[in-house]
Amino acid sequence: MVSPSLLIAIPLASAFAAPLVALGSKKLVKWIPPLALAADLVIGLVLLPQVLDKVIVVSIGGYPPPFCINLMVGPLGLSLAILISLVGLLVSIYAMGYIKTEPTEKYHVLYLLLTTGALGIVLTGDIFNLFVFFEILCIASYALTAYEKDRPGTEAAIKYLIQGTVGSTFILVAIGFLYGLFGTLNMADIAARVPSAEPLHLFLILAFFVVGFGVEAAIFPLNAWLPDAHSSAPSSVSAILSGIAIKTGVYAIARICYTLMNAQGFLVFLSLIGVITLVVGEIAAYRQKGDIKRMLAYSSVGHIGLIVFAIGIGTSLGLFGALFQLVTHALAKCLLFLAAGYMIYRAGSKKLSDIEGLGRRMPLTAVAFTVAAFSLVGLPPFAGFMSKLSIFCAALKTDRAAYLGFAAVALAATVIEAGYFFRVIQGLYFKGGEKLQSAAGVKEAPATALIPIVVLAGLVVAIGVYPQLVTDVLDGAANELFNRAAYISDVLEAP
Amino acid sequence: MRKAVALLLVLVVGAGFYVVLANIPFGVDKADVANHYVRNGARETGAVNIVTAIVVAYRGFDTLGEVTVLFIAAVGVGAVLLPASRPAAEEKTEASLIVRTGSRVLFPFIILLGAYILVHGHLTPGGGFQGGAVIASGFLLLYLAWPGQGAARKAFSAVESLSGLAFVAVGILGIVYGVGFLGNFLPLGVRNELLSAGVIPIIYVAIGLKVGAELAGVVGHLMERP
Amino acid sequence: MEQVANYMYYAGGGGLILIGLYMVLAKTNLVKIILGLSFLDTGIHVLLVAIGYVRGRTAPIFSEGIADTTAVVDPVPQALVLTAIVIGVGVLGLALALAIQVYRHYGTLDVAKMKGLKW
Amino acid sequence: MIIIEAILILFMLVAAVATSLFRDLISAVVTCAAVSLLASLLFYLLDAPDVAMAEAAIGAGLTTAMFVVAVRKTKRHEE
Repeated sequence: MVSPSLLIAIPLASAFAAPLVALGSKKLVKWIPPLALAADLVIGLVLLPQVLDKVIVVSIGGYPPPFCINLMVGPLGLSLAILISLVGLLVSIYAMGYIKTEPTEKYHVLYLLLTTGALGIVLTGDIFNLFVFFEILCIASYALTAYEKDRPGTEAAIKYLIQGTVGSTFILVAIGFLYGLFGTLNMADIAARVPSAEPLHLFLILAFFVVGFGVEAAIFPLNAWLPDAHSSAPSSVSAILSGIAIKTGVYAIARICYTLMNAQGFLVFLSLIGVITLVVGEIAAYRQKGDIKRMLAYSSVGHIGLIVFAIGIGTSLGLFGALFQLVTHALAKCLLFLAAGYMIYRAGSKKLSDIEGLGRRMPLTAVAFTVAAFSLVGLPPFAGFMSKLSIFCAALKTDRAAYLGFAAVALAATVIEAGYFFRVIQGLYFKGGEKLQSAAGVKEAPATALIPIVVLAGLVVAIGVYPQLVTDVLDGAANELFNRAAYISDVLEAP
Repeated sequence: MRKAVALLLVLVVGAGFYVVLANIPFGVDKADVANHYVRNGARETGAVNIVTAIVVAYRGFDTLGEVTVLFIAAVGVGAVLLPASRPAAEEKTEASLIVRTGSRVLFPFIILLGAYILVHGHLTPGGGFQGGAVIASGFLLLYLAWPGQGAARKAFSAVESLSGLAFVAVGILGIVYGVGFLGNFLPLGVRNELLSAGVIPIIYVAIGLKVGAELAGVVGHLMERP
Repeated sequence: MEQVANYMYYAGGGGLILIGLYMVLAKTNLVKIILGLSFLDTGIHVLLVAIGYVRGRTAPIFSEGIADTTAVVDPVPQALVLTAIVIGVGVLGLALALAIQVYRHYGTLDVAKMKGLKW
Repeated sequence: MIIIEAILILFMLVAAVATSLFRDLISAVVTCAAVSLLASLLFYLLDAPDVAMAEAAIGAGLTTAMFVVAVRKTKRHEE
């Protein structure tokens, strides 16, 4: 049996070894992230059947759980870890050819550590350890946002850093308060003691947590950094930030609301925040007529809103929908940024008007872009249709007026979303014919970019046609999140 | 306008602090899990400094994550700043004779003090972070005395890598010996002796070297780049 | 007096956090904002250590000559703060590097004067 | 004893406010170092010698050096 702690140890060790490798040959460093993440993907897939049967609780340091940090490798943690390794692997393959600014060896180290941080967040069972991995993720993303060393990137990074650090402060304050009230840091142990505390204090601590993680998850009104950071960073970084980094914030909020705090009364409020975020994000994306990456970034804000709304529904079905949407959005948005990255590179501009007509010059990239866009809008037979459908079903099944209203608003937002994505796709295929004569040099993306793009497009279609690929696992994951008594006993009564 | 909004937000947050903190009595024992560490820490880990026992043994995973944060900061500072152009670095004026002589005399002692602090982490206050910070300030002195000398950048990154790998390797050896990642697989030895407490001194020396090299790297990057 | 003695450390730590928060929100100079971030860190550290303090006990170190049964303060927050200090210095280093880079691009540290992207 | 502690805390807060008021950034950085140093004293009084050492070495020492370097490479006065 492989130890799940290797999921984190392998990428960490590879990242530490990278500077040594760079002393020998800088060219070799770009192979490290794909190899490490591929190893993680394999370990994750090997562990999956076992974990679906029974969760694995790993004590790090060899002492029983409340006294040391433990990894909680349940269906939720492991399925997200597999998603992170998969997306991370594909984006790292893309980056092998895409990243040309020096010092490239530093880019690859930072990138690998960003994914390691995300892996740690989803696997850990200790609230302070979660904070530490969260900081790893955040600091790596600040540095990567500024990687191009150009004007917008640097400015976006400092904005992101300031807001993110204030957010981290709130998280740390909340952890301190939790420790002051309960005298323990293990999430299961805290969860077991939560009923003894006063609701007001719990609400305030929860509010600090939501504000703190909300900055990274970009829920309204804490999303000011996101459009700048995601549009100014290199496209491979935008892909991983939109695909993975903001999802970890959402995961942390869900974990804290459900497992840690059992905050049933807070959920309607969470849904409301989600719907507002959704509407704000989609409207802002619709108004972006210039910069394609900015449009995609705002669309990410909208989808985060949808996921948060689904988390707030508060039923097992709602959580299932939220996780499903999280997976499909991660795949599709990652694909969109990767495809857009090479279109921008070939066209030499981020302007929507300048990438018009590229559909004929870069057929595969453009088709993949279209697939991902249709999936995000929620057209059958793509993956996004199934996930959106399950969210709306969950909202309708609650039979509560508030959720029905929210669902109606969310549907309207989807229409807005369809509007701006169709505009781009129309431009891609049916416009800019005269400009193309001059842009004869524009050709298809290279193989290192096409492999991840085609694989992601294939996954989006495959999940849409055959949702059972993921639904069983996600069902287990939603149950893990919903059934906190089982979580507590799994950790505290581990042998 | 900006200031008024800021003040309002600060007041709201302050009110939140007040409400929660009023319920956490000061100076009263509310520790729960901590009592286990206090009662059994010295026996279970062999380290008489319980803070060290927690930082390295019970919560060693946090520490691994945290040296990673510093590693990212060192790499990131190098990645976001423009590369140093050689001529600009040489133009800098050398520091005065007093600074140069003083740092030449002081440097070995600072490194010695840092090494002492980080080696005795499990016995006395101090340890890897503190010792590493002291070592880094020794290198800060060198940077001040000889600006633009580049103080062996490659050696720093090699030390960083090797000590980080040593940390992870000790962790994985724990798995091999069947005590779990970062578990202790060495004999605890005699209390209060330098070579006791199992893997704690090894890990803390690795942390100290790593933290020292990383902090020196961050400061060095900031000082050298244009 | 009793009340002061009970809450002064909380007030110190919390007050430092609030001053830092105000600096981050209200100042426009980048170095001042980063100084505010450093206060946020220091404030939390004071707050956490104060939460773990127990009156009339000693530091959690059982050196030679100190019995194992000696009552000591809570060591966990101290361990957390050690970790948090090092994380904080990493963030500050990166923030200052970015501030230097911003100055190279804009020739100013005033965030209100940066027009590249909307604040 | 309580009086001394209270005065230290008060000094710390005053230094923090002074940091936010100084127009000269080097002065602001120096008062920030004073805040760290006073915090490190408080840690010592709170029976946390490990933290006190780390805060003095990292917070008051290295962080201040980094701030001074950054201010020297940019602008010294807040406008």
